[in-house]
Amino acid sequence: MNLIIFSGLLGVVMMFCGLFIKNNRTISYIAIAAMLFLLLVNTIEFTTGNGFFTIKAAAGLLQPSKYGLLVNEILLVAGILYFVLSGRDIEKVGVHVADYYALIFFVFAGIGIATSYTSLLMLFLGIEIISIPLYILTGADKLNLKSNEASLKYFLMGSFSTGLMLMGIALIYGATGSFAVFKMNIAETPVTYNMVAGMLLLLVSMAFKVSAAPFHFWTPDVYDGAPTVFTSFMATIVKVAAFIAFIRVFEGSYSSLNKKWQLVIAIIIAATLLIGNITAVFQQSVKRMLAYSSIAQAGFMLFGLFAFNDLARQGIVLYAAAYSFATIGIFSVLIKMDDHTFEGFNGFAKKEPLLAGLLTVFVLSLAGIPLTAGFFSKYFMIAGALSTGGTYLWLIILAMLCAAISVYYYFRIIQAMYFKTGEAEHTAVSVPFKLTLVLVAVLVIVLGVMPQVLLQYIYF
Amino acid sequence: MNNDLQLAWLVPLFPLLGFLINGLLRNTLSKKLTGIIGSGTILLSFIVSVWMFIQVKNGNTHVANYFDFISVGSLSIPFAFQVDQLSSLFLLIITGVGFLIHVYSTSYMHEEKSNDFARYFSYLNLFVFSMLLLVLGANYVIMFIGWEGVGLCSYLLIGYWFKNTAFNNAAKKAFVMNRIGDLGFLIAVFWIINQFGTTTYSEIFRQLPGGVNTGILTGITLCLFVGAMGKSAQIPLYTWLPDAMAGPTPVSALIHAATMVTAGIYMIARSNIMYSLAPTTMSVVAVVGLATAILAATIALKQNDIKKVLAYSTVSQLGYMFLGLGVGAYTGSVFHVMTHAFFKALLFLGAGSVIHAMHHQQDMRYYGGLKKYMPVTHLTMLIGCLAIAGIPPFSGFFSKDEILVAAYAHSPILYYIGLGGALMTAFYMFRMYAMTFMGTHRSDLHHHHPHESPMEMTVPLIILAILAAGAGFLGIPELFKADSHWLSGFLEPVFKQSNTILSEHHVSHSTEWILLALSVGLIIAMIVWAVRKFSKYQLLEEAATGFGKVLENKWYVDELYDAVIVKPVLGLGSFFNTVIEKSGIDKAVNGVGRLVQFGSRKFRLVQSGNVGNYVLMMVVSIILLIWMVFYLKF
Amino acid sequence: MLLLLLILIPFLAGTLVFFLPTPAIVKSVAFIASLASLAIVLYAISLPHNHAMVSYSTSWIGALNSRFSLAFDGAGKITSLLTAVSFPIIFLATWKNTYKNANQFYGLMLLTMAGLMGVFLATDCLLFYFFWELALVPAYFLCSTWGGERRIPVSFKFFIYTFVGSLMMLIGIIYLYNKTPDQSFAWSSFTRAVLTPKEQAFFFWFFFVAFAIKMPIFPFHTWQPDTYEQSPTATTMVLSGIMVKMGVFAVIRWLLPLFPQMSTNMAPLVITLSVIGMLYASLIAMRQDDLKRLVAYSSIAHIGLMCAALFVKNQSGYEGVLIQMFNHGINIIGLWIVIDLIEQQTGIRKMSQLGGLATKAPTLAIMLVVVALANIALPLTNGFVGEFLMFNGLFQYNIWYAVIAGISIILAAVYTLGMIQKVFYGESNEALVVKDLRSNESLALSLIIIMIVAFGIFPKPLLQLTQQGLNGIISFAVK
Amino acid sequence: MPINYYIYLAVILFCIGVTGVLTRRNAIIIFMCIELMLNAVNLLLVAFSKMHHARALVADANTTVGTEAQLFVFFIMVVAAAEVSVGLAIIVMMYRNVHNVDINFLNRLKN
Amino acid sequence: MNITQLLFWFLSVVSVFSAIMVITRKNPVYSVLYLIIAFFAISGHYILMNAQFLAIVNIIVYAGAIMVLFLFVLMLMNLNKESEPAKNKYLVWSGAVAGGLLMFVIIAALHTGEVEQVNGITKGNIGLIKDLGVSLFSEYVVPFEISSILFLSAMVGAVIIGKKEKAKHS
Repeated sequence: MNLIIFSGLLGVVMMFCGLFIKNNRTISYIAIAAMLFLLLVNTIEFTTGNGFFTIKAAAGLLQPSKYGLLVNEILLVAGILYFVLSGRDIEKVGVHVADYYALIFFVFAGIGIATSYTSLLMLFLGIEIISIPLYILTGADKLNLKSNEASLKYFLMGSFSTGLMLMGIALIYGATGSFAVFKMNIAETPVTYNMVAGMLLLLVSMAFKVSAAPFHFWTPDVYDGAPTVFTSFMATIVKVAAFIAFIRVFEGSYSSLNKKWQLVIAIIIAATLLIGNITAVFQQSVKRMLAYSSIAQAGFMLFGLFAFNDLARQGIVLYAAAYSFATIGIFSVLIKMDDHTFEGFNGFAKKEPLLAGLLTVFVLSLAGIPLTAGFFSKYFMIAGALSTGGTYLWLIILAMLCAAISVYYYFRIIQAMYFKTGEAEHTAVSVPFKLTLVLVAVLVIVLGVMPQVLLQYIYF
Repeated sequence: MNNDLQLAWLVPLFPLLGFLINGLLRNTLSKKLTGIIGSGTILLSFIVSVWMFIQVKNGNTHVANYFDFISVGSLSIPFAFQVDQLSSLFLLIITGVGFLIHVYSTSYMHEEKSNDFARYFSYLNLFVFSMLLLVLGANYVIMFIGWEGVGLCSYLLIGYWFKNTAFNNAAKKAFVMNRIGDLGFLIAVFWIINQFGTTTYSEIFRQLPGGVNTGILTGITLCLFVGAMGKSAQIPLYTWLPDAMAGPTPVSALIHAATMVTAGIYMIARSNIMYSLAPTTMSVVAVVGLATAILAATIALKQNDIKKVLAYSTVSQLGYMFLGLGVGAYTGSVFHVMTHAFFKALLFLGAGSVIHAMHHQQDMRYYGGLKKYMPVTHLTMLIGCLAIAGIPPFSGFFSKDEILVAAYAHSPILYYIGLGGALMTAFYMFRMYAMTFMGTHRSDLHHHHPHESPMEMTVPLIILAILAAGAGFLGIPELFKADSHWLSGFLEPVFKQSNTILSEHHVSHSTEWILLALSVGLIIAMIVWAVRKFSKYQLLEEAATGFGKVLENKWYVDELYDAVIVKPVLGLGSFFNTVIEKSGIDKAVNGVGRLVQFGSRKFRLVQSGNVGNYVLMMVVSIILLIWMVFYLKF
Repeated sequence: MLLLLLILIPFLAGTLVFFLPTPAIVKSVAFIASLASLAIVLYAISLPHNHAMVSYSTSWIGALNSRFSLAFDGAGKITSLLTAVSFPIIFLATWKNTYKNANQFYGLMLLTMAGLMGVFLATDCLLFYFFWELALVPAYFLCSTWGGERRIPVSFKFFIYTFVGSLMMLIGIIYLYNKTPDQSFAWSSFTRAVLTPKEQAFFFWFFFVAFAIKMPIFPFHTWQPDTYEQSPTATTMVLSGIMVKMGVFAVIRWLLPLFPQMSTNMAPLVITLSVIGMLYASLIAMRQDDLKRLVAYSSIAHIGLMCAALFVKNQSGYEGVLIQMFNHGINIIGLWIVIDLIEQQTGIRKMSQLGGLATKAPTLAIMLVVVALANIALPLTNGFVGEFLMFNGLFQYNIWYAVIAGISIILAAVYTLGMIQKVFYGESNEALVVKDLRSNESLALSLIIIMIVAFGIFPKPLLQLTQQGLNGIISFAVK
Repeated sequence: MPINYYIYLAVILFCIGVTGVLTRRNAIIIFMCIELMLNAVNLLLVAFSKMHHARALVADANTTVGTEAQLFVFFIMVVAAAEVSVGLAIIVMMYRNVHNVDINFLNRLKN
Repeated sequence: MNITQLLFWFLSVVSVFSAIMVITRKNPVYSVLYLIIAFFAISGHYILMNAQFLAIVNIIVYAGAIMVLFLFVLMLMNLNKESEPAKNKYLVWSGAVAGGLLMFVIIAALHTGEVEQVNGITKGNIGLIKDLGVSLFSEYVVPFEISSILFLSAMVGAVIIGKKEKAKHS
């Protein structure tokens, strides 16, 4: 609750900052401070279990859970890192810097809803509050046709998927007579055809939001076209939030419909992994490659939905952290590069050994190499899936093969940086930037060596 | 443990020290010192061997355990030496002949640079060391160590002049062919371990007879025999030996005539009980031996290289030894090993002396009339030829006769064929003798001044000549004098068990007399023919034709092997390398990568950039999902 | 505690080295760290089997019930000894080589060492997997950065290939973990995992493929010749001397105890593959002109024998493999040192262009001959003992396997002697400038040769070392 | 009326909307079709709301069951209004840049 | 067939017909007008179901405000001609087929379900403004307030996107 209210308020504050403060840098600092404040209030709620506000009316609609709050924590940390690393670049997108920040804070309000809703109404509102600012941020670079195009595509397809979601919700309502998520639990309500069709449509629309194949088509284009700073935000924080929302929807209902859903989700996972990984292989632009890689990573995260057990829940948290941190790190460096293709990284290690080293850590994490957080996140996903039995072994093998394919394109960055010669042109980076990036890398490695640092909070 | 023979380790120790000193200090030692160390260590070994021989003769035999070489579970292979009649006899031959040849070498190799000279002696010492290990080993594994060790030294010495590619090829060929045999040996060792749980001779033989069924014994012995084929140059693995003549002549004398090549005979004699219990193998051994004897003899008839003649003669004589083993005349074979060691070493060293005199000219067609230039060499060579031809009372007569008579007792056909070989032996040896020493000299004397070799070379010749002439008296057949076969008596403990198993058939004295007379008569006739034919030999540049050509080209066996084995194997290698490896497996592996890239190129076309298409595909997916969930009964 | 040090010393030294300025200091630190590891290994070996100092366990990932536990058993002893012995020798032999960014090179080498030590010591399956990958990553960087012309695609293929295998193993690990009685990654729990025969048959291959690629076994070997050819020699030494032993080691430590029944059932297939690989690799080795590729293929042949001997499941085979792991590691490092010298001094690796080096570099020639002879398992060299035992094991399993595999002995002689002949013998090529050994190289080679001869004549210390841990394996293997 | 009729009607309208999205290229019309889809959903929700309400009335005359769906429809309208403002802004922005509202006109992002 | 049923059928036919017209008219302005008709028909359905509040809101917000906005934009862009270029024939057909198929599949899927015969669908007064208002400001005050964030962001967005930028930020 704290997060929703305060980030809404802070969004407004940021809007007004735009009016009164002309210095973009100051706005950025205020935004960072605001984000720290959000982290603080969320931490208070997380540790004490109580928000500052008790709203009786919210009882059936929002129910903050430890799990959701933990995810919020991660996302807020990621948000702070994102602001610190990419604040300068947000300033460069356009003139409405304060408004961009305001929109981002609104998105965080949406995230707060998405991680704590118990009613499909709130899910709908949360998703929309997340989506609408993103349509705008995507199109923030107004004179750039790519940005225009991405924005339009995102908006049209996003609205379309909203339509699908609403249809699904309506059908579910028809079957259960309620929007409460727990009502979807089949133990409470008999399975009807309405219900199944509704859940299917809901599944589809949520799959769209997390860019799971075959509903992923918007992702590469939008991520590619959007200003890189906002791609970074969308591909990490927003995506994770969408995942949490996705999982909350099906948490209650899923187990009872297990077998059928498992196959459906297995097919989606397989398609996502294959399309994401294979298409990424041939990309020339790192940005677009990262877009496909985010699809591929979504495939892995979907295992959490596939398995729905403790391991998978832990895995989702870990994955959220590992994936967000690493991707934010990579994007923050990518933004600084003049050339966003792989060739643009040629010889980077010679010019910026530290940045190259950190980038390597992030890339290794995304590839799931041990000693980085990426390994354990993948590990938990696979372990969760395997503990449901051996029926879907083919899927797991496929996932592993895809992980191997992912090494192919991730390592192209490493190859370009270290083994190829060239002049990697980039804008200069500040020392705080480097220090923050080091911090991110340390986080990635710590989670990769001792994941319990994070996992212990799930059940404490 | 208090047995004096525990000191058997001294015997191989000296050559090993010689090897190490000569090898490590090769750049600092003078040639003289090298020679002294090289020969001296062998002499010391010889002295110890003599001492041990006396001990053994007095009835003291011993198995000396030193340490566990390999010990795995129930299998324990000690590093142990066995000193008994057989091994002590071989020790004497090896160290004795070896010493003479070392001495001979100091002169023969004198032209080498000092570090090469030292290298030569270190190899030679290492060889003696390995050979001693082979003979002394108390189990098959130690024997195998020596077995491979001598092969290695043979390789190193054949390729001693390593700048010459042909010599290197000869060395490689020798090693590889030996390895083929070694594989057989190894398999046999494993089989023995499998059957007996040990490799120690005494423990194996204790379990025989009756411990293991005949079929398995046949297998084991055949595998061992494959090993012997390689080492002792029997069909089909004999072709390396003539090529091995690429090495320095003393090496040929020591390794490829006197000692190493007889390792196969030693090994079979050592395992005689197993062989006696496997009659099939015995027949195989006999037949292979005889066939080799004849084949090599025919080839020797037409060779012009003096060393090649001797090499084929060696192969042929080894064939006789195997014939002897095959018909159960173990003592005869060992006897022949001994006499052969003397006269063949003598012949080789003599040939070496000639070659030395002729400035490394080895083609007999350019010799002739050397009698007057090299009297000592001539005389000793003549004794050697008479010995090998089997003229009484030279040693070869006794030993070869013993084998042939035993073959006759086994089957007259073997005897007649063997006799044919013996006649050929007489013919080609005296062909060589006549071409070398008789007639007139056929090369340009202005450039070649044949001269008698120095004393370091002639003294060993003389000693060997004496031995070649007189050694036969160690085994006088019963025909002449009852119980006068000293060797038979000496070796009796070793072959006792076999002799009872085989229950020798004896040839009556009258038959034996007839056979003797027949063979000696025919051999003398052959000698006369050969001498008459070749003493007036004139150098003619005409190519041999017909059968002669086949013989000159060694029955085209090398070519056959090349076509049937070498080329196909190399071809297979190329095929694997280029086709299967590069275009097959690696292509397949890379193909997976390519497939992914190809898929990537195609997949990304789906991402057409067209929102309509995207939505269409989403809708189609939804339709499929609904259809799946509702209509697919899964 | 000692075991932790074995991993920590190279790890910390490796990290430290990254920040050191001059190559000389870097080399010294690396060398000292490797020597320290050697000293610790030797001390640890001298301790009694169940001494408190030679086992280590602390909690690691509570959520998964995975512990950071290390142990020092027979197979681990021999392989960690190999690692500890090899690295100082490698550093010594390449002391005079100059590498661009020496600090990174040595840092990565030490990190590889840490990973290898971890693989050999870990008794927790997850930890094992961790180190398994960890050894791979620095090796990849080493190959890719300091390798030959085609280093980037080649080392990448190497990485992906082995990575695929590892991932398969990871599936297997997770599956088995679910089937363990107490949901733990401990070796002892894994061996008690309850699997149906079908699962066994299935997951056996998941593990085996990973190990087979690492070893490598035909037909998973194609990464290897390229990688050896393209890697910097010091890395090639690590790869061929130690890293391929990871696969063999893993079969002993994990595969056989985990799938006792299946490893018996699958043995004919595995052994057949191995034997085919031996002959195949030997035949190809005969046709190689490039020294490095020749040695690479010879290594495939040797490893094939080890793999075959592992699956015959008798003591002779096991001990042969264990002892051969060490000896082959030493021998092949020796070979690489010689080849590196030749390449550095002449700039040529093609045998057809070399020749007559024995005249110019007699000491080098002799040392190569000794090492090469050990490589073809001549008696009284260390190679013999292992091969003898392995062939013996194979024979006890089935005579025909031994006979057919034995052909590779002959082929080994052909290509090894061919190599010696082409490189060292014959008329010397005047154009080639070759100096004989320098002090550091001759010291390294001498050490290797001393080990070759010493363990060839008196292999008992090694055999005793292996015997201790073997009882455990055998009891599982025949279960 | 049987609830099914409403379901069918809503689905038909919804699918007409989908078809419109699929077949048209004018961004504004596509957007309108999406609005049509939303309206179909609204209709369905109201129908369900009445259905559940009627079912609940049997037990309790003062029941408020069904309110939530109608409010949901209200929120859908709210969101739709917000969406329209943003969507039209985006379309206008694009039109300003390229003077076209054809969705296929801008096609730089692909593959 | 009573009057309710008659009205139901009438409104259904009108709504479906105008919906089809929306997607088939070449001239966007016609589409907008047909869409408004469709919205009116749907509002009629609401009234039929005694959901008066929604019926009014639908007409005011949708048919009134939103559609006028559309129309306004269309006029602004001068798109009132049949300016839409012909879409790829196959794509149009496949789109139509896919849409039809989706309908078919969903209806078929739902058809197999048990038919809920709800009599007296017009009964009850939850659709009245008063009831909904009470509910909205008590139980549903949280989403109500939260939707203000939505509007804020839409507003900010419209400003960001709509405001003419002088020049691209250097």
